[in-house]
Amino acid sequence: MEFELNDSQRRWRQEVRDFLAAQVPQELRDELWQTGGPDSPEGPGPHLRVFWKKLSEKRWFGLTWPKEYGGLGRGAVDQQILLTELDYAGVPGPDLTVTSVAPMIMEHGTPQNKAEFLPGIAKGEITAAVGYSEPDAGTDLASLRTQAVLDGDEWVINGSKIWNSHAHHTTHEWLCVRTDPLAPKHRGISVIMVPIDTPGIEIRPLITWRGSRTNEAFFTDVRVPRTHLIGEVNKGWQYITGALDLERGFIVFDGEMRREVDRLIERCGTTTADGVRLADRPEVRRRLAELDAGVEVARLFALEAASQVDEGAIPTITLTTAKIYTSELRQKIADYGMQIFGAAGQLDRHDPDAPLNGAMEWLYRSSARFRFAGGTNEVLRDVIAQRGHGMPSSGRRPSRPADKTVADRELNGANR
Amino acid sequence: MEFELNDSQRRWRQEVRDFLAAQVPQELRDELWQTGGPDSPEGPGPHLRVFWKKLSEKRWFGLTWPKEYGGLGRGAVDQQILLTELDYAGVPGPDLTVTSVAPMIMEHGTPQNKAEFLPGIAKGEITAAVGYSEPDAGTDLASLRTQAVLDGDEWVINGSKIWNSHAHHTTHEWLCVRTDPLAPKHRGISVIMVPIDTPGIEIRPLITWRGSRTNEAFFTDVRVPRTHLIGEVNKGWQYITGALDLERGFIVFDGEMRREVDRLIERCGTTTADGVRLADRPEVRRRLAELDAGVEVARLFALEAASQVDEGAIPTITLTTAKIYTSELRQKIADYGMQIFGAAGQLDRHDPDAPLNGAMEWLYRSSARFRFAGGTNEVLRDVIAQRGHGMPSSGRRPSRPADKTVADRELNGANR
Amino acid sequence: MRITLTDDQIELQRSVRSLFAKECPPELVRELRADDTTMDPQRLWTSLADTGILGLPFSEDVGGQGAGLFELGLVLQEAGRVLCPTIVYSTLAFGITIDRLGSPEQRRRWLRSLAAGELRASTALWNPSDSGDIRPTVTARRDGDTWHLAGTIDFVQNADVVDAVLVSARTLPEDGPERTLAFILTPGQDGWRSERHRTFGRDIQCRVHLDLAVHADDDRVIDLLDGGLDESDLRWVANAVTALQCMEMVGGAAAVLDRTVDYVKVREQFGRPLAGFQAVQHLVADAHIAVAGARLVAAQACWRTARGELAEREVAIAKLHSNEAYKLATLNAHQAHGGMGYILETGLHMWSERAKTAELLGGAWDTQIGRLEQALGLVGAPAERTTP
Amino acid sequence: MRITLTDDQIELQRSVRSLFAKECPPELVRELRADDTTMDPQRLWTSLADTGILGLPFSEDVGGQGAGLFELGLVLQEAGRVLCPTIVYSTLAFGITIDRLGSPEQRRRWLRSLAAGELRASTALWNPSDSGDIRPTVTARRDGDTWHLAGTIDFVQNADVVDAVLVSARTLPEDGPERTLAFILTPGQDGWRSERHRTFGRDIQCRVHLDLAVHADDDRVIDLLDGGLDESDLRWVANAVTALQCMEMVGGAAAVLDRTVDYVKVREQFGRPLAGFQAVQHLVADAHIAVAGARLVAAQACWRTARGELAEREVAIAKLHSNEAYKLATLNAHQAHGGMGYILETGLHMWSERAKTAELLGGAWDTQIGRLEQALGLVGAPAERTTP
Repeated sequence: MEFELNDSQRRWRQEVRDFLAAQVPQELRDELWQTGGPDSPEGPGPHLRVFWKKLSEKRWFGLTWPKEYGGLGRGAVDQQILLTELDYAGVPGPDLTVTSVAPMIMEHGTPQNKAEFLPGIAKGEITAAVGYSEPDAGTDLASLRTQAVLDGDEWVINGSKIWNSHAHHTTHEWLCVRTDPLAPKHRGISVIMVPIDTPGIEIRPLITWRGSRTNEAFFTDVRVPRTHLIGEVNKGWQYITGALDLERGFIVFDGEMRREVDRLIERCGTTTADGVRLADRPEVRRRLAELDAGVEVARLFALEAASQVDEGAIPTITLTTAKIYTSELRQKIADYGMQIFGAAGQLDRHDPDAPLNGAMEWLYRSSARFRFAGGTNEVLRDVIAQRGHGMPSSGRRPSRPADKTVADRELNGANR
Repeated sequence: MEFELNDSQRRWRQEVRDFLAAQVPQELRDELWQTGGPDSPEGPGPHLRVFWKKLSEKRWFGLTWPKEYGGLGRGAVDQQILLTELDYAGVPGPDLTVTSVAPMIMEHGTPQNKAEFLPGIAKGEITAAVGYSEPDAGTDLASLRTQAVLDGDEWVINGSKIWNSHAHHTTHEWLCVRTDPLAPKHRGISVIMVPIDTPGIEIRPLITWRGSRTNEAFFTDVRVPRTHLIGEVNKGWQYITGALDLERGFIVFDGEMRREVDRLIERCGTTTADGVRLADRPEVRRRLAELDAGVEVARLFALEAASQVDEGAIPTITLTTAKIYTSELRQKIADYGMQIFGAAGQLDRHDPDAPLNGAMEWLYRSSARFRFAGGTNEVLRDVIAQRGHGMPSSGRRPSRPADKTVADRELNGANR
Repeated sequence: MRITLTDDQIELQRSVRSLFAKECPPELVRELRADDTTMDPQRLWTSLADTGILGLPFSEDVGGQGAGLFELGLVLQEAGRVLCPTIVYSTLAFGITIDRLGSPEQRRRWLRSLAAGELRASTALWNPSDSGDIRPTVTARRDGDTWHLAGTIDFVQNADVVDAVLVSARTLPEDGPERTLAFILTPGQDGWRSERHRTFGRDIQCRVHLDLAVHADDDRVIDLLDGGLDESDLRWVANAVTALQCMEMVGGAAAVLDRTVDYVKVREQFGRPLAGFQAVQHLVADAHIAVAGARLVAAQACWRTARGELAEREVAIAKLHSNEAYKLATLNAHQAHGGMGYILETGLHMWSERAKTAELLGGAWDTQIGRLEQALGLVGAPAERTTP
Repeated sequence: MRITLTDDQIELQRSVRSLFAKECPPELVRELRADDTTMDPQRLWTSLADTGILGLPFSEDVGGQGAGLFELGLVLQEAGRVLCPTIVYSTLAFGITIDRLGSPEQRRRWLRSLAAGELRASTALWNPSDSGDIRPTVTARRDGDTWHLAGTIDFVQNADVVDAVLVSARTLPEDGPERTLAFILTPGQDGWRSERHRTFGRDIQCRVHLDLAVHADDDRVIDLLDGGLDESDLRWVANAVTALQCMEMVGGAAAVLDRTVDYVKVREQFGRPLAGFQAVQHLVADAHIAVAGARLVAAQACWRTARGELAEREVAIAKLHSNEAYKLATLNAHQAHGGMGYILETGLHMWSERAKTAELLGGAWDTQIGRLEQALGLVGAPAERTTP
């Protein structure tokens, strides 16, 4: 067990930092702050596209991909270092296309799937919106009803998706569809890669509390080549449940929280209110210390999960634990971060007086989402109890045997 | 709506205080502190018995009973004032026999039941241990298996009870038994008053974390007269579920918590550690203020429930809410109360250096119980959701129609 | 002591609830949040005047109904449910202050027009981040027949859309013993400059700069004792208004809770309504517990200030618990609603923002704890206080 | 960076777990809690010596195994699971201190007998309520060839049943520059008086009075630099021992969690196992989350102090989260067990008490937060600190 970066990891972190120092100009920061990032209603701005191009030229999109797919074959801890630095810097890095879709294609795709999609994803030329949820299903993904029927050499797709983020600017839909309506609900699902410009697709915006855009997507007689089905037919559920574990990993980074707590500490050390330095108020100090300790726990959760991946394990329980912990911590940071500044805490980024440029009120609005997205924290607590501790299903879904081996190893911090 | 005692209530409170000042001598306090109270392994001590005798002579045991049963016919707010003062003074007042058993007899008992038991209860000469839970049932009372079979003019009882507190010193068992094994489980239950010295009863001690004694009770061919059955046969479930609402009210008093927070505030204002008054540590001040605010909420919950009773309502939701709130608050008080004194916080009452005579560590041990006893807080949260807000049963027990009228009135603070 | 509503109070609550349901629907609230609005809900305003609500707590000789502030609290609880525009609150705060501190002429003039629905107003009498802090940030200098004011006041609600703003100011040593006075200013008068903030909750809060040219004639000066305002009077006003704010917050929290319950009863997941999941029931129960407690302490604070008590401890406790309950109700609502509560379309965020804004205005957790510490006598020498 | 155990570490963990299961069963723990015990678990002690665990972190030339303190931490995590008697911890704390601060002769003498299982010991080197506070409460005066000690030390673990207690003391001005030394005292020697406290957790903690007649000859004086002990050395010892304590706490918490899961799987209510209720699952999940986090920060603190780092921030965070996780695991266990966990018969209370005792010893929440504030540079001038 090692809690310190080794020399190679330290050099890697430095390389990332140097890259960010050089490639994140003020214009990019301004653009991100004005628009709110790639899922803004306008989609990624020009500066962000330039930045992404540079990231892909570095082949950092495919950092952990095997070399045969154009990746660099690096480990999960290295990826964690990259993502944390990007998160700290506040610039969006690889999206789900790279971190979730591509690995699924590598693991389960046909040779044609791989040849057709992976090079483009590596270059950032193919991006996919993830189409899982449906209006009537929500967290219960397996109840999806969007249907794909084979007609000759084409799949004909009808149905709709919700929370279809990024679909207004991606090139493809990574679409979960029902391909066998008669099979038990988990057994009749497949994944199809659908070019977004295929006729019959309509994307309608939904604007969220944090100002981002997500979408409803409607599919009417959408036809795609048979070969766009990923891997084997009716195996989609097993592909995507694996991916959801990975996806969960992508929202536990401590980079943003670390930055915000650092900024709060710095700000409270220099700002005075009514003649008293904010950090000299014992209640402010106390809360900052609590938040700092929380972010440290979050950091270690992420690194533990990455270490487990590097040992060849799928760190379901660690990631699930981390997702719950970090989403609740994020809300605490924002909640208290606003309070520190009193009435000024409610000022948004458009007000020149907004403390920290309105970062806390924005974090407050954005943080609500983390508790329910990527699996609600309630369902994830069930996962900890059931998969981590072998407790029985409470009847919500088919009970699965307790994966006691996984749990034991993770609880001991030993995962090999 | 009135948040201040009126003149009559103020006079009543003063009367209670005067009584307690005169009738709670140091010897009683010492006895209580040494033994832990009436549910100590030794049962109530001699000083406590003297005190109870005086209480019963005042007819304060039957304070809210109708005059026809020897009561004083006073209201619930008056009772709340009495109980809170007793609780603050740390002397046990009327027990469940008076507050729960007797009202059930009054409401549901036969004329013979009333004549046989009520006068003795009023005088403190009849006391009952409440025998509801069974070893295999726990919170699920309705699954009880202790059976009573009519044999001529006698009930013959066989079975066992657990958490049978006070049975080692009471005169009777207030026993829930199954009288119709073929009926649906809620429909075949009756209540029988069983003299504790009836042959065939064995009481075995269970010592709890807080040092009190509770019991297992075993009934083997125990025979009691047919007339000891309370009210009608097979109606017991409806009697006791009404009583449980009342019982819940008996553990929400803020008196003890108020006293402990008052003592902490006083102590922290006068004690110095390392040259600094404890109250001058901002973190101590903050927590005391939080706890004080919590106790104020608890106080108002209790008074609201009492006011609702005085308006003729059964304040189920208010009492349920208060039970959860106060049991969790109590634990917070004890938890932090121990921390204030650092290492000395772990000293128990037998150590001369124990701060506040070891009150906090005792409160810590005793507080764990309040969260699960009298209905676990988890089940009670279900009650709030289901009975207070008409949410459906999650299948644990027969669903009941949402009592929307009650909920509406209580949520509005209007209960008439 | 009887902590239940009287028949009259229940009747008031019911009639006001249906009035607000009709006159202050979500569409109105959403519309008023748009940028550059004047926040002037004309129809709502008219019915509040017509039904006597604007004049509810004032005596009949000035056009009021002669009910107490506690009854007003019950009304504001209902107003809070529907996110009533803040101009209603700021106008009533103005009225309450005039009622307590104004001369008979001032009371007649201002309260009568307020009750008649002809006046919109606001106040700037305490630190917006701490209603326990009534130190003025404006100075007043006497110049001949008038007073000249200078200074900046921040987070003044609705300052650029009202007819009058009541501002407290401290006199200078050259004008005799230093004292606090209050002035009724007209927004836009000479020397008045205001900027609208961009707030989280999309309500109107302004920073107002007053320079020496701002003047107020004597009929605009509030000086009940003719020697400066009494500190305890100002504190009472701040506490009474804060207690009313708590009633508003509790109403909002209860509405969010109801809305959440309604949603989870119809929304199905995994083949059954969300409402059937124990974890969802506990999200509701936790919010219920918090709201039930806050409702009691808010009502107590309102009842006590309505009787004229300062109720420092009770007001601090009320704000403390109202802050947390409203916030918890909204956050648990988001959790129960999932994505459906996160898109602007469904409007839940309007309550979430209101909860957080209301928490900050008047003082959040730390501030109320500090007030409570003082009320409990936990604070030793003032030098040890690190917050003002 | 790789936050997973190595094969060797896993093997160590497994073998130690089975050793403790065999040699430290609940019956032994229960028996040792009885009043007037000497807390001397002879058989356990012998196997800890025989398997090399007592000498685990010490170098081979003094009879140890040459493993690191982190490996010891893994062992103590297992010890924590079974509520290992505190004499094991206090003896190891003595050894760790001698190893860091003792002369070569002292290391040989004391560590050799410790590793061989021939020595029980304890330390009194920091404020029992705050391991960050290493100011001695005892003074040392030089008198001829010996030192005379005076003062009171409180909450000394196992003081009246061990062979040696290592006590820090401050020299007086008349003996040259004031400095801190440590002394190996023999309980019961002349001038030593001790009283046993009555503690919540039924372990042995004593108040020890030293009067001037207590003396220590030079071979009993710990003075590594021959000019007083370095403050950072003492701080390191305190932090290393605190980090090990956190490992113990995390082990105890994990054991309580396992026990709870086992119980709810077999206990039925309303016709199905408690484990099937979502609320019960969430009690378990909440404890899991807290323990999982505490395990990481405890391991990090232990790993860093084992490398010789002071790790002030990491130790404070570790204790902060270990305190809360252990407590939460026990309180949620009580909630899941109901009455069955509340009677002494089932023994759950032994973990609950240990959790709370461990929280207080070394410093509870406020204390750790204070240390963390300082480590983060949030604290301005020292005068502003109200806790020492």
